[in-house]
Order: sequence, then structure tokens, then C-alpha cells
Amino acid sequence: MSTWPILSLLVFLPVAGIAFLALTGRGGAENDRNARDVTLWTSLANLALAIVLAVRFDPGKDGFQFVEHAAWLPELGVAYHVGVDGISVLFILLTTLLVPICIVASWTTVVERVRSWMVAFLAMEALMIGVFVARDALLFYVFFEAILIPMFLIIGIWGGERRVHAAFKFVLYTLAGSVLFLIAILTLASLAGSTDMDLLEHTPIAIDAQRWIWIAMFASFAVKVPMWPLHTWLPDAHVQAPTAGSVILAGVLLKLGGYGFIRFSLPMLPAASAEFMPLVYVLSAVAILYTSLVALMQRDMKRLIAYSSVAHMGVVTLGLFTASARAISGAIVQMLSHGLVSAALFLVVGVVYDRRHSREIADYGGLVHSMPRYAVLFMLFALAAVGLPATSGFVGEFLVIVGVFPVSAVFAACAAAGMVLSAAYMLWLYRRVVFGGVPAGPPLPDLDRRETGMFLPLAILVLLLGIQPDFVFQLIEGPSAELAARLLAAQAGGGA
Amino acid sequence: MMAVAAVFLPLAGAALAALLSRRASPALAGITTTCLTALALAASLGVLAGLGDDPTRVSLATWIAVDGLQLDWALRADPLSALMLVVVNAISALVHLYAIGYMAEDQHRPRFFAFLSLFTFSMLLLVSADNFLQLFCGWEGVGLSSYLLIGFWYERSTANAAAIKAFLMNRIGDVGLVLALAAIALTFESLTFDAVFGGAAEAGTATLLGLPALEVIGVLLLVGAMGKSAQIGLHTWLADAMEGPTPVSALLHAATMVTAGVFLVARCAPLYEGAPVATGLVAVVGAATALFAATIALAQNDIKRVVAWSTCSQLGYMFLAAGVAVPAAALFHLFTHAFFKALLFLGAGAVIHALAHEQDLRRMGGLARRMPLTCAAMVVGSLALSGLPPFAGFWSKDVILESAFAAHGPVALAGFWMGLAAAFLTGLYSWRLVFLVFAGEARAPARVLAAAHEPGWSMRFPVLVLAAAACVAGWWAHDLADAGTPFWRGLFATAHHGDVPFWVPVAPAVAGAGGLLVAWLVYVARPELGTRAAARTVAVGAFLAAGWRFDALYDGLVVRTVRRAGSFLAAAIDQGLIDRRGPEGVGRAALAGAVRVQFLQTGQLHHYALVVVVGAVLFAAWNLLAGGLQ
Amino acid sequence: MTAPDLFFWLCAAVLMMSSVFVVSARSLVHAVFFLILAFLNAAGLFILLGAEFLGMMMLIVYVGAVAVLFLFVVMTLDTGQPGGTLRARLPAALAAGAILLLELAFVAFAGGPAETPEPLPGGVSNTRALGRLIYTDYAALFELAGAILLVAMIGAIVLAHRYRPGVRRQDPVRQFVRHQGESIRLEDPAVGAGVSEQGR
Amino acid sequence: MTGLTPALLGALPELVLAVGATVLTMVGPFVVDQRRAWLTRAALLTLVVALALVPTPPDGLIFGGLFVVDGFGKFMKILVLGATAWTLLIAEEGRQSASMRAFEYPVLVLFSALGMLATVSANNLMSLYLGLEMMSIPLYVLTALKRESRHAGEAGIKYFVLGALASALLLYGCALLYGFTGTTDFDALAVALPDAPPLGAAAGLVFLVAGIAFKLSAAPFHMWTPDVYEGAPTPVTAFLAAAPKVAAGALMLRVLFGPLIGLADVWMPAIAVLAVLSMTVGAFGALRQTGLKRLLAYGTIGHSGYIFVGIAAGTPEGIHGACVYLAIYLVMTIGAFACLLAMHRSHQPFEQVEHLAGIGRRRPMFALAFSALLLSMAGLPPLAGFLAKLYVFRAAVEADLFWLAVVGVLASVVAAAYYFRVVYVMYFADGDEDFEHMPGRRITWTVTATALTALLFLIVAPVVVEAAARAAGTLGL
Amino acid sequence: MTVTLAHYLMLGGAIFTVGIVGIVLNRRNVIMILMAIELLLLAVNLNFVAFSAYLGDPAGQVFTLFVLTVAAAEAAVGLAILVVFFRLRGTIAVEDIQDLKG
Repeated sequence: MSTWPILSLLVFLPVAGIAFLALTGRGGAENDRNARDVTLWTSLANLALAIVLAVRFDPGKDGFQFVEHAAWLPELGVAYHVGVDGISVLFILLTTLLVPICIVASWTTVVERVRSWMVAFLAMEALMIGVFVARDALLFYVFFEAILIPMFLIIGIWGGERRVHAAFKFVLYTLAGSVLFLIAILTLASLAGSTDMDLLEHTPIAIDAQRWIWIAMFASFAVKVPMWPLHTWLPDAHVQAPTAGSVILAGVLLKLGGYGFIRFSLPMLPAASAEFMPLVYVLSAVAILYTSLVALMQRDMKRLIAYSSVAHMGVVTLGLFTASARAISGAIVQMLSHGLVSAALFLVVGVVYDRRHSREIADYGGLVHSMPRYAVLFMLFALAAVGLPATSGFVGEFLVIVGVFPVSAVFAACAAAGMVLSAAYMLWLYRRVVFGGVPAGPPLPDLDRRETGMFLPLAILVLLLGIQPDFVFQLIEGPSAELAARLLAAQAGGGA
Repeated sequence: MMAVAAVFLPLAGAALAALLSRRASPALAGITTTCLTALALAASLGVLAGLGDDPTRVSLATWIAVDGLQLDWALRADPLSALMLVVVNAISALVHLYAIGYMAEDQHRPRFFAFLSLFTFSMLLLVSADNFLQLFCGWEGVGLSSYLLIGFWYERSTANAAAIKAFLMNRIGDVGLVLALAAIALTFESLTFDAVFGGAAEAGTATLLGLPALEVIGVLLLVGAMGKSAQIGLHTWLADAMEGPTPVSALLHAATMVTAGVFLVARCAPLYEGAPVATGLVAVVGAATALFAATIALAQNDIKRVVAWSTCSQLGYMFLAAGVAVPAAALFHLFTHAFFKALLFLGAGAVIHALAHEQDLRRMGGLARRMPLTCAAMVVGSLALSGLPPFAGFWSKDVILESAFAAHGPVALAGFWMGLAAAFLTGLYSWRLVFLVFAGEARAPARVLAAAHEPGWSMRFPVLVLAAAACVAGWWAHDLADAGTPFWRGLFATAHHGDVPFWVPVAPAVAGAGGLLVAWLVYVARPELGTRAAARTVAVGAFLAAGWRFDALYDGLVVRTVRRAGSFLAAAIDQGLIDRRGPEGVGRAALAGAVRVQFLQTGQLHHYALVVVVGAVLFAAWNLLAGGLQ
Repeated sequence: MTAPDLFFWLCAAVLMMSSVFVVSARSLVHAVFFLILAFLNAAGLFILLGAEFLGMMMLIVYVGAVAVLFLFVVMTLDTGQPGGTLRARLPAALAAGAILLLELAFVAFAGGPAETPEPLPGGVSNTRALGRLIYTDYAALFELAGAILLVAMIGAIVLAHRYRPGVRRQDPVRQFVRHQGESIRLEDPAVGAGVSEQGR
Repeated sequence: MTGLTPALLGALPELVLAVGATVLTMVGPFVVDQRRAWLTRAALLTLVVALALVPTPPDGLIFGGLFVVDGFGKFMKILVLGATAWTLLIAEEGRQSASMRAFEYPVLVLFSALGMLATVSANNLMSLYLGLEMMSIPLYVLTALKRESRHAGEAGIKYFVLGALASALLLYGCALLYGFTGTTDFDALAVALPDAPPLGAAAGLVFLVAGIAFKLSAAPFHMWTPDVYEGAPTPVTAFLAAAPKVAAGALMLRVLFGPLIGLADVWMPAIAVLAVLSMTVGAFGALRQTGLKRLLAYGTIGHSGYIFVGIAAGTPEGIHGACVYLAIYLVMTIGAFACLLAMHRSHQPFEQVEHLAGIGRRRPMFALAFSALLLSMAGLPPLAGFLAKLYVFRAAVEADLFWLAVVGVLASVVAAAYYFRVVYVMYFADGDEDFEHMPGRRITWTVTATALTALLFLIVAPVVVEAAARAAGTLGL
Repeated sequence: MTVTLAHYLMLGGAIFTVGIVGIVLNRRNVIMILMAIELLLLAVNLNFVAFSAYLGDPAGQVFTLFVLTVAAAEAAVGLAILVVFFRLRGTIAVEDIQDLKG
């Protein structure tokens, strides 16, 4: 298809950046600045590459494009096999967009061990893109789990007061889930004789085996998403992580769970997915309602947003496990939207944290007086989180509700009820932080040019996705229709 | 193109105002937005004039196209939307103009005008929508603007609370609306009006959740409409919304936004035709709200709250009309109500403005001499509100009650009687207001009173225009429709052409007049009578003043429950059970396990030997058993 | 009961008893002596089984070398009293021992190769037969065993040999290259002054 | 003597070692202290020559069937010799004290390596026993070699007594196997065992396996490991942790899939239980350790558990997995101990976890390398250890031992906790007590090479995996 | 009672058990443990020789010979380690050897 390996380039360009950073000198302000520049340009180059990929991607064609295939561990049936479909392209775009934003966000705030920080982020970028392009289950797993290491360091080195605890909790919790995923992959490989995902998708698996494999995979993805009640690592991780860490965690890492469902549970184990649908529904509904209520009670801004993430991802899982192209498309859009919005919200918190070094809602108030620009952007993202139409948050949520409604009006109502609760906690947060009388103490300065710059692309995309999401639907229509068809067939077949 | 201009000019105004906030003088923002809204009004008049026989559709772009569900950004021009465009733009332009004067001292005028124009745009989007989703988009945009405008004075915590309350209450209704949309999408496989209404007839037999699909959709739509139109149950936000600046109250909470629910029900009339139960429910809700809100309005002391409750009550009338299957009557009342209620609010605003933001009726009085123009306007508005001929309210209210009576159902009949009672109360409370403000002796502090004056031209002009409209809108529309011109294309039902006893058409006006008389008696002629009556019914008065204690009920039943549930879940379940027993518990257990393993490692040689031996012995025993079994 | 059987029982009984005494003796020296006694009886049993060479080896290697080594160490190191067992561990140890014994008994009666001893093939004497095997078939292992002994020797030396700084040691190389000039120094001490150690 | 020449040819590496060790023994006393380094170099040369000669002999039985030369043995011999040479190379750093500088040190290492080679290629119970003893006795001595150290002596006693106990158990097993089949030859045993009395054969198997499991420090025969690792001088521990483990692992594979394959039904579940115990003890034992060597000791216990997971599968995939695991384990262990050897402060070993505090800031490259090695041991992708675990789990899954695989991965999560803890101390904790970082080129080079292996293993993996596959293919079954 | 192979094996087993229990229970002196190990090897040798005799196969006796050799070597090394330890600590009591634990 393509004469040059654009996907490998996407994965390995950040690696080249790492190599460059490793080879350039150590320490010193001069070097720190260089490291920042190098990383920013590397990530921007990757973004450009991703855009090229998206432009050259042909949504009209079925199947995966830009496929690269190279033998690797033949006796395991493992190969270096990468390729993208519309869904992957979108997530790659999301990743390559958020990484430069993270770099910019940490431009002045990360002053210690700058080079390590940059290395960690480039490593994250490479691994995340790797997950999204992998077409081999084991390759997927390698990327999927390797992300833990840089994230561990990001939370642990540059995090808050209880960063160690949070870092360990994050890593061990997600690891515990992931290892079962490994067993699932191995089982699949032993059944199919290969870990090639194209092949696995077309390998019929007995329902008994499907059940166990599904549960093992679920353990991994549900922790990553995170689904209730496996979510408690998330607030801790978010609260302690540095701003950019939270951004990437909420923006991309949480999506990996959903992406895993899309790539593994649904297409490979449709019968089991259909069978476990009620479980997912109940957990998702609990996630939406329960975590929204919990979010209402939070006194820490990041904790609140973290809990809201759980609730929003509940909508995603609800949509994914519905045999309807609308719901699945909606879930994917919701993932993208949440990737933008939660990332932006964490940046929003980060901006004031950098100024006052507190995440307590009670420490703020009346920011609008000195930070009008900030107030506007915060409002926009808060509304997107609330799911207001014409923002990205609405499209996905609405499609999920529309898709779920025929299956179960009750669960659709739960998802809709989430809209009310999300409005409650987001507006409450906004009011406490931004509105109110002129606060005591020196006024906080408004966003500077750098900060505005990092918000603008997000704001534009949030609106674009809300008003003109058509390009997204073009990309995901085929894959989500196929997933829905598989699920439908499995439901009709009674799980054979 | 007219339609596009009519809808998007206010958006441009909002954007300009937002951009102008820093660079230019604040006054410019107001003038710009006013002019643009006026232009939009002109455009919408053009749309109205250019209406053909069939609805026209201006498609702008594809919005969502997935799995057979094709939704466009498109503007629809049919009589209903054209009329609404005109009404919204007209009132909006007037309110913009009024606000230039009213908000003259405010630092944040550009923001205010941006919000106001944003609201106008949202409302226009709502009314000109071609499909349910776009309608919903405007619907939510209206809710957002309402939130922003109510909370405009963000330093006030009451304003913030009221804004959030309004948004949340609306959202609760929106849940119903979203589910209705889902149900519609499921039943009709489309969300465009043409497809849905075209298929409504065939969908009569469709079922949903074991119930008739149209009934389900109708009830869900009603829930949405109730939220937006502050019908009983979801009404509590409206009175609190008076925390916003008065022009806001006039535009949003009287003339336009709150009527969106009515608009929705009217829009969906084809669906309601096949859903008698849901329609009945609409009538019940409407009638109940009409009466209920009227009683509350009676006991309010805040000038704006009186008007707000009266709005609530009037919206109930509109619902009643829609519920007795005469949405045209509802629209007629919507139309007239928009003018006289905006008038009342603007008049009240003038009073408030004149009295240095005093809103309590008990500290007013005797203003007729100082503000004759405003007084006249308020009298006109009150006459229209209480349904006295020939003012606007008379015509529309008359049609509604007539239709209710003629509908011949028990529900409709009950609605008629409740509506009639409400009409009496309307006369009572609206004249109570007028008398308390303008008649009698002045109760305001002298210093304030001395400064009281008629407002400037920018405030005066809209009041005058609206007063004129309140006078003539009713019979003008009535005339037009009655003349048989195709102008409204059946949009308005201005008279019921059925068979009703002679007294029915007269009754509302009589009831209103009765209310007026009682009010005159109690507040002007024999004030001591009123005082004595009030003293006898302190408990009832307090009950009414507190809005039938709905707020307290919700606070105790819902808000506190939610908060308690939230804190219980957060502390006991999330941190306590899931986290402490889950990951943290596992972590602790692992460390305890580590202690145990280390405890085995005593450092004692013979102990190690013992472990090795015991291990080997057990290993052997097991294997011997296994080997022996073979 | 035949004479060999009687001999077996006798040797077995003494072997058993002395084994128990080895691990339970109050004095280390006694324990070593009981160990020697056990070796002696085992040698007897070996001979009874027709393994004369090994019987002899037991006497020579074990009694003559190993046991003496033990005795030597016991005498050299002042180690206090032996004996004494830890009662707390007694039940566990005895239980493990009992089960082990039970298991080994099961195994012993599991059914062996033959009911009676078989003579070695070829009709040669035990020693000769072993010698043949060791130097032909098992020569490589024999070498390996030799290497093990060498290693043990090296190990024992490197561990137990003390490099004391003050001790004069024979240095053959230095001895060899030494010449007269450095060996003899003529001194003429004053009466009562002695010779200084300096310069050595 | 016609049979002897091919036999000697077949044992060429062993002969080189034996001759080299003997010559060094004789030359050693005459080398003055300053020149002792040359002895080590000579020993290294011997090892390298032996390593180079490993592939030369043709496959087949030698010395009348006492030993066997096959692909599996050659693979393992390369690992053993490589590990021995490498650990000897880096040992220089830790051999500062007088007793550790004794010329006997390289000699003992050579002899031990000789024993390992014999163990790896044993084809007879006697060869097995003598090989193991040849391997172990120098190790006992080396452990106690640092005579001025209280801990070394204690470690020596514990290692020796328990080792002797274990070899007595092993011997008892050999005796039973011999008695009930009438042969000590592996090939003959494989034929005869299925007909032997089941009780006797099972008991023989148990004691034999227990004896070998002791050398592999598999629970519950692991008790010596933490104490000996901690007590022994670090260079010795490095040696102890690397080569002998491979030899014992190879022996375990050879025995179970050779003579004892007929009893596979008996030993497979038993090995699975050992695997579970080892993984559990290894994981939990290390959680709260403060000493790096002790921590690595528990790590070793855990690793042997994972090797047993592969073995318990009882399939060619299992052998393959175990071979891959051993190879990767070796490199990681050598790397980790090289890091340990680099940590010194005025010649005092600096081996507590807390001593690493702040290293991430002061010596980023060192910290990065050590982290890579540790996380590789934890089995995190994309590091080398992941592939090791992948292969054994794959074997377990393909043999339908799902429960074992699940226990294994969960244990690996607990294990990851303590490996991550070390990483955390290096990067997150603050500390300013730096060790004198004067590692010689050898250490630096070793750390770099092993860390790069850990990091980039997935790229070179096919080579190793292929070699292990070929080795596994020649074994048994 | 005719002596059979089983008797020899029982005897070997019994001595083995005594040796094992001796190791486990002894707490005073490492030398005693070394002696107990010699007992274990003795028991093994007894088994080997008995098997060898009843099988009519001299290989078992060869094995025994090697065991003897190794036992001697082990004894030497063990005692040497013991001596080193004693010199450093002045004791060889088993219960004193517990610096390393956990």
C-alpha cells in the first residue's frame, strides 16, 4: 500500500528523539532548554506525520491500511504486524496531539530532571502509538504494558506528596489486570496457533473458552478504563500525578482499556461479549451514577475530575457493549471527546495549581476577576464535560443513549441521568473556583501566551467535534458497523 | 439566506460583543448587538413574508451521519418557526435596547450583551431546527445562556445558586427529552421533523417497552417540556431565576425561553395526536400549574417573583391548550403572552431601576405620579394578563378555556374550571401588584423616592412598543386569522368554532375582572380588609409564599438525599469498602504475607533443615500416595 | 535363624543403637566414638553382603581418616558441651521423622529386585570386580572423584590455613637466591649493649 | 583404548578446564601478590578456550555412556561457561580483602565450573552425583572464603550443612532408583522405570528431585538461599546466583525428561506445586527486604518457580521455555550483581536498598541500567524478562495448566512490587550518601551490556529463542 | 526371621531417619550435625550395598565408593568451614549462628 513505513516511523520517531536526548550532554539550564526544544519538535513532527497518515488514509476501504508485516518470533506465531483502521487513526491523532500539549504544559513547571521527563514522555508517545497500530496481540500487549514504566516514573518522580503510594497503586493495580490479559493472549494463541489479530478475529472459539478468555481480558481492560469497582487507583493516580501526567493519563491511557475492548473482546469473543453484556451494563450504570455522586462530594479538584472520568468512561463501556453501530460509534466519539476534555480539564487545574499550589476547591474562588480568559476556557471544557450539544461531549453521549435505548431503556436512562449529575458537579466546581467575590490575596495572573496556546487546539477540537464530527464518523463507520454486526450475529446465534 | 441571517446574526453579535469586551467602549457592545438583533428581526420578517405553502429547508452542513441516522444542521422555515423567529427576534431586539439603558452602570456590559445575543441565537436555533437533535442543541444552548445570565452577577452567591438550580432543573427535564429523542430514533429511524411527523400516522400501532410508542414519546417529551417551561414539579427554578438582571427575566423567563416547552409540544402535535393519554397528561400538568402558580403569585412580595409566578401560571394555560389538542391556541397565547409578559417585566425593571434595585412590593407604592408612563404600561400589561378585552391576553386565554370546555373530556373540563379559577386569581395578583406599586402611599425611603424617575429613552422605547403590542396583538392576530387569510396557515386558533354555551367565552374575562375588583377592594378601597384577611390566613400565606414548600420538599427529599448518598458512597463505600478492602487491603495483606514468609526465615540452621525435611517428607508422602494409587 | 542372619541382627542392633547415641550423646568425644562404632558395624554388614572391599574401605577411610579428623577437631576446638535439644521443635521433628520412617518402610517393602543376594557375575572376587569397573567403565568418574578430593584439600587449606603476620615462614625461592653477603653480618657489640634487631 | 580418544575429544572443554585448574593450582603458590591478577586472567582464558571448544565435539555418548554430548548440553555449557567467566571477570571489584585475593579463588571457580559441565552432561546417576558435588564443594569453600567476615562464615556453615543434607536426600533417591531398576544409566532407567515398583520409583524420584531442587533454591528447599546470598562475599554471590543455577536447571530438565519421563504423571503435579510455592515465597519474601542481596535471593527463588512452571508443563514447549528463561535469567542476574559490585564505599559494600537513594539524580545512566535489569527481572515488557516469562506461561497454557499460569502471573505482580520499590528508591527517594563510584571498565561494560540486552532483547530475541529451541529439541521425549 | 533386602533397606531407612532427626533437633553443636550427616551417608551406602548385593551388580558398590570419597571430602571442607567460623566467633553452637535471617 504505502511505499514507506509510516506507522513504524510514527512509533520510532519518538525513540529517535529519546536517543538524541540520551546522547546530548547532561544537566545545566542550557541543556534543559535544548531538551525541551528537541522533544517539542519531535512530538510536533510526529503530529505532522499523524496528520499525513490521516490524510492519506482512505476511509472507503475495508480492513487495515498501511500494513507492515515482519516475522519476529515465528514459533509463537508472533510477528511485527502493524496497521491502522479508522479508529486507530483517530487515537493516533489524539495521542500525537496531546503529547506536544503536555510538553508545552510542563515547559516552565518541570524544572527538575528535565531530560528524564522528556524521555519519559517520548517513550510514552512511542508506546501509546504502538498500542494503536499493533495488529499482533503480543505486540499489542508489549506496548500496552510497557507504558506502565514511564508512567510510574512520571507519577513517582514529579508527582505530589503521596506520589509513591499512588505510583505503586497505579502500576500494581493495572499490572495485576494486565497479566491476566497475557494469559488470555496465550490461550488465544494456543487455540489459533498465532497471535495475529486479523487471524484471531476470524478464529471461531468455543463458548466455554470464550468465557474464560473474556473474563481475563476484562480484568485488564476494566482496570484500565477504569470500570467500577476497579477504579480506585484512578483518583489517587490523578491527584498525585503532575499536570502533564494527568493529561496523558486521562487523555490516552484510559482509552487503552476501551480500545482493548474494541480490538479484542468484541471482535474475537463476540459470543462471550454478548453473554456478559448485562454485567457490563450494570457496572457501567453503577459507574455513571455512583461515581457522579462520589464526585459531588470531592473537595479536591483533580479528584473530582478523576471521578468524572470514571463516569464518562462508564458511558463508553455502555456503548461499546451494545450491538448497535450507533452506540459503538458513540462510544468511540465519547472516548475521543473525553480524551480532549478531561485532558483540558486537568490542564485547567494545572494552571491554577501552578499559581497557587493547591488543588483544594476551597482555596479558590472569584478567579474570573483576574483571569477572564481562563474562565472562558474553563467554562467551555466544563460544558463539554457536561455534554452540552455542540461540544464534543454531547455527540458521543447522545449516540450511546440512542443506541442503548432499544436494548434497555433503563440503562439508557441511567446514561441520561449521568448528564444531570455531571452538570451538578461540574457547575458546582466551576462556581466555587471561578465565580464568587474578589478573592483575598494577590490576584492570580491570567493565562499567558504559552498556556493559551496549549488550550486553543483543544478548545477548537472540542467544538469541531461537537459541530462537525462528520470526519470522525467517516473514519469509524465501517469498523463500528462490523463490530455491531458481529455482536448481533453472536446474539442471534445464542452464543455459538 | 434570510433564515440564515435571522438565526446567525445574533451569534455574530455575541462573538463581536465578546471580542469587543476589551478593545472598545462597553457601550459599543450593546449598540452592536442591538443593531444585529434588529437586523435579524428584519430578516425573520423577511422569512415570514417569504413563506410558501410547503416548509422550506436550508441545509447548512451534515452534523451526524451514522448507521442510517442522518442529521444535518439545517434551518426550517414554516409558519411555526417563522413566527417564533419573529417573536424571539422582536422581543430580543427590544430587550437588547432596553438593556442598554438598564445596564448602563454595569462594568461587564459586553459580557452581558454577548450572553444575551448568545441566548437569542440558541433560541433561534431551537425554533428554526429541522430535526429533533438540532432542536435539542438549541434547547440546551438556551439552558446554558439562562445559566450564564441568571448567574451574571457572579459575586452574588444567591445568583450562582439560582443559576445552577435553573440549569439542573432544566437538565432533569432534558433527560426526558433525550430519552424521547432516543425513542423517536428507535420508532421512526430518523430524527428529522418531516420523517417523524410523516410517519406519525403509521407509528400509531408501534409499541415501545410494551406500551404504545407514541404515548411513551409523548410523556418523555412532556417531561422535557416541563423542565424548560417550569411546569409543576420542575418549576422551582423559575422564581429563583429572578436573581438575574431584569432584561434577562423579560427575555428568557417570560417571553421566549420558558415557552420553548410549549413550542416543543406544539411542534410535536402530530405525535400527540396519536397519544391521547400523553395529551391528557399535558392538560393535567398545564391546568395544575396554571392554578398552582397563580396561588403562589398571590403571596409573593418580590415584584419580579410575582411576575415570574404569573409566567409559570400562564405557561400552564398554554400546556392546557396543547393538552386539549388545540396547540394552535397554545401558540396564540404564547404569542400574546410574549408581548405583555415582556412588557410587565420591563416595566417592573423600570420600577426596580428607579428605586435603586428595590424589589420588595412592601417598600413601594404611590409611584403612579412619579412614573406615569411606566404605570400606564404596567396597567396595560396587567389588563392583558388578566384577560380583559380587548387586550392581547383576552383573546388567547379565551380561546384556551373555550377549547378546554369544548373538548368534553372530564380532564378537559376539570382543566377548564381550574383555568377559570386561575383566571380569577390572575386578575387578583396582577392588580395587587399594580396597586401595591403605583397606588396608595409611597413606602419607599424618601431618599430613594426622591431619585425615582422615568427611565431613559432606550428603556422607554421598548416599553412603549410592547405596550402597544399588548394592546393590539390579540385582536390583530385574531382579525387576520378570522379574516380567513392564509397568513397563519392554521397556526393560530383564535376562536373556537364549536358549540359552547354563551357564558363560556365570557367567563374568563369576567373572572379576570372579578380578580381586579377584589384586588381593588382589598388593596385600594378597604386596605384594612386585606390586612385582616392576611392575618387570619398567616399559615396559608406562608405556605403560598414558600411556593407550597416545594423547595423545602426537594431540599429534604432530593438534595439532601443525594448529598448524603454521595458522602456515604464517597467515604464508606469508595474509600472504605472498595479501596480499603480492595487494592489497599490486598497491599496490606501482601505485606502481612511477607512478614509471615520472613518469620519462617528465622536464621536458625536446624529450623531450615526442618523445613527442608518436612518439605521433602510431605512431597514424598504426596507422591507415594499418588504413585500408590496408580 | 542362620548364623549370617544372627550376625545381621547383631550388627544391625549395635549400628542402630550407636547411631542413636551419635546424635544424642552428652559428650562430643563420646559421639565420635559411637560414630566409629557405627562405622565398624556397617563395615560388618558390608562384609556380610559380600562387599569386602567396601567393608575394608569403611574401616580405613571412615574410621581411619574421617572419624579421626572429627576427633581431632573436637579436641582442638573448645566447644563446650554438646547435647541438649530444643523441646519446642521436638513434636514437629519427631512427627517428620516418624512419617519419614513410615515412608521409607513402605518403600523398603515395595518389592525389590531379588529375594536373595546374587553373586557378582564373572565369579571374580569382590575387590577384583570393583577394581575392573573403576579403572575401565568408571575411570572418568574415578578421576572426577579424585578431583573432588583435590578441591576439598585446596578448600580446606585455603580456609583453615592462617596467614599470621608474625610467623616466620620458609620461602624456598628466597632461600635459594640468597647469598653470603646478606646472610651474615658481622657485629662487634659493646659489652652489655647487645645487638640491635634493626637492619634485619 | 580405542574408545578413549573420541571420549577425550568429546570432553574437550572439561579437559581444558581440568588441566587449566590443575596448572593454576600448581603455579598459584609461586605467584606474588601483585601478580595475582594474572592468575585470574589465566583462569578467564581457560574458561574462554573451553567455551570456544564447546561446540566442537560430535554429539553422542562418551566414557561408556557416563556422559552425553548433545545440543542441549552444549547450549547449557555455553551458558554455564559464559556465566562463570563473566562473573569471574566482574568479581575483581569485590575481591579487595586479603583472603579474597587468594589465588585459590579462580582455581575453585574453575573446578566448580568443571563440576557444572559434568552435571550438565551427566548421563548416569553417578556422574550426576559427582558432578553436583564437584560443583558444590568449591561453592561451600568460596562462600566462607572471606574469613574475616562473620557473615561469610555463617553463610558457609548454613550452605554446607543444608547442602550436605540435600545431597544425602539426593543420594537416597539415587539408591532407590538404582535398587528398583538395577541400573544407574539414564537411558536404561528410562526404559526400566515404568516397570519398577511404583512406590520405590516414586520415592526415588522425590528424593532425587528434592536434591536438585535444593540447588535451584526452589521452595521449600530454598531456606539457605537468602542467608547465603547475603552472607557470602558479593563476587561469590554473583557466581553462586548465575552459573550453578543454570547447571542445576539443566540437570533438572535432563533428569525429568530423560530417565524420569516415564513417571511424568507423578512429577508433573509435584513440580507444579513446587513452582507455586517458589513463586509465592519468592514474591512475598522479598517484599519487605532492605538488603539488595537478600532481595535478589528471593528473586532467585521466584525465578526458579517460573522455570518450574515451564517444566511442569511436561512438553517440548516447556523445555524450550525453561531454556529461554535460564538464558535470560543468567544475563539479568549477572547484570544486577555487576551493579551491586559497583556499589562500594571505602571498600565496604554498600548493599542496602536505601543506599540507592538519589542515585537516579546523581548517576542517571547507572540508575537507568539497574532499573532496566530489575524491571526485566520483574518481567515487564518490553524488557527481556518478559519474554522469559512469556515462554514458560505459554508452555503452561498450552498444557492446559491455566491455574498455574494464573498463579504465576499474579505472583509476578507481587514480585513487580518489590522490583519497582528498588526503582522507586533510586528515582524518588532523596539521599546524598553517594558510593564511591569507581567501577572498573569491566563492571561498567558489564552493566551496559546486560542493561542493553534487557532493553533491546525483543530485537535480538529470535536468535536466543532459536538457539534454545534447538537445544530443547535434542532433549528427551 | 530370614533376613531379606527389605531388612537392610529398613535398617538404612532407620539410620537415615535418626540422622535427619539428629540434624533437626540438635541445637548445641555444629559438629554433631556433621556427624549426623555422616550417618545419613552411611545409611545411603548401606542401601547401595544391599541393592548391589541383591542385584548381583557391582555398580552399586562403585557408587558407594564414590560416596565414601565425597563424604570424606565433604567432611574435610565442612570441618574447615567450622574452624573458620570458630576462630571468628569463638563458638560453634547452632543457636549462635543466626546473624542472617529474615
